[in-house]
Amino acid sequence: MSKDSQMRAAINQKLIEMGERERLKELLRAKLVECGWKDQLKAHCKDVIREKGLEHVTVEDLVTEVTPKGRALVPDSVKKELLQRIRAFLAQHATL
Amino acid sequence: MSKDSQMRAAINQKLIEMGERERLKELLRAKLVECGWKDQLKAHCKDVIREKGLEHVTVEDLVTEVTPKGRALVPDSVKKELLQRIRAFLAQHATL
Amino acid sequence: EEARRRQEHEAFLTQFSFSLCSEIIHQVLDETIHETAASEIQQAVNEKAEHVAKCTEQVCTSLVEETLDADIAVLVEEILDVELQRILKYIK
Repeated sequence: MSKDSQMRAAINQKLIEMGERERLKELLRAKLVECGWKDQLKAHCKDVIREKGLEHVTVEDLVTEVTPKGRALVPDSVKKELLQRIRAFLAQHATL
Repeated sequence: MSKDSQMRAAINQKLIEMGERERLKELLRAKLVECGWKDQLKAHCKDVIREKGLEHVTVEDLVTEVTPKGRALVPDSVKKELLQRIRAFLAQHATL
Repeated sequence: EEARRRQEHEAFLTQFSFSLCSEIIHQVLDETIHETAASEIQQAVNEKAEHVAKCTEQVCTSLVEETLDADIAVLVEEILDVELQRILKYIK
């Protein structure tokens, strides 16, 4: 196991142990709704279905198609806030 | 004050006044870098930090740990050169 | 007498040279070892902080991706389901 993966495992372990990982996911979900990400992605899905035709689209296809845009649409401020929160958590709870 | 200690004090005074003491220290520092002693010392420090773990080592611990090896690693040629230079200075300035 | 004094002076200089040499070596080594130890510890602290920062970012990125992957899959299923229902209703 590399030094990096050991460190990542230690960080994840701490986040999971204290239930912070789930709280962070919830926070992210709330932020995504708040910033309109969910609505934008829904609209994008509908566009793809319209373009390709419903009969030619499977769940897997559509997931593959919209995932890059879904990732790109997450505002930097949301990622930044999440990172800050992880840093603050580690500073308070972990000796890495 | 004995004659010897008077002479010692006079020479020390002269060494400082003429800046020779600082030059001798500079010469030694340069030689320690040149002969690879400093790199060896750095490597030894890194080994000790790695072995003990960063969170368990203070500067004082590290100094105590590496000093014996640090002293032993100084090449005789460097000590000899310093001694020669001191002798030359004294021959020139510590006249009877 | 002169020869004896000269000899004594030589002996003094020899002894003085040795003691001065060892005094300077000790002083320089002590200073250098202390500086090196402090700077190596500081460097190790900085490297560790960088490492933690880098891995924290990676954990954050993977947490975002994991959440998005799960949410996108659910969203897609929901949308396809709604579209399908809409078409079925239309056909009927």
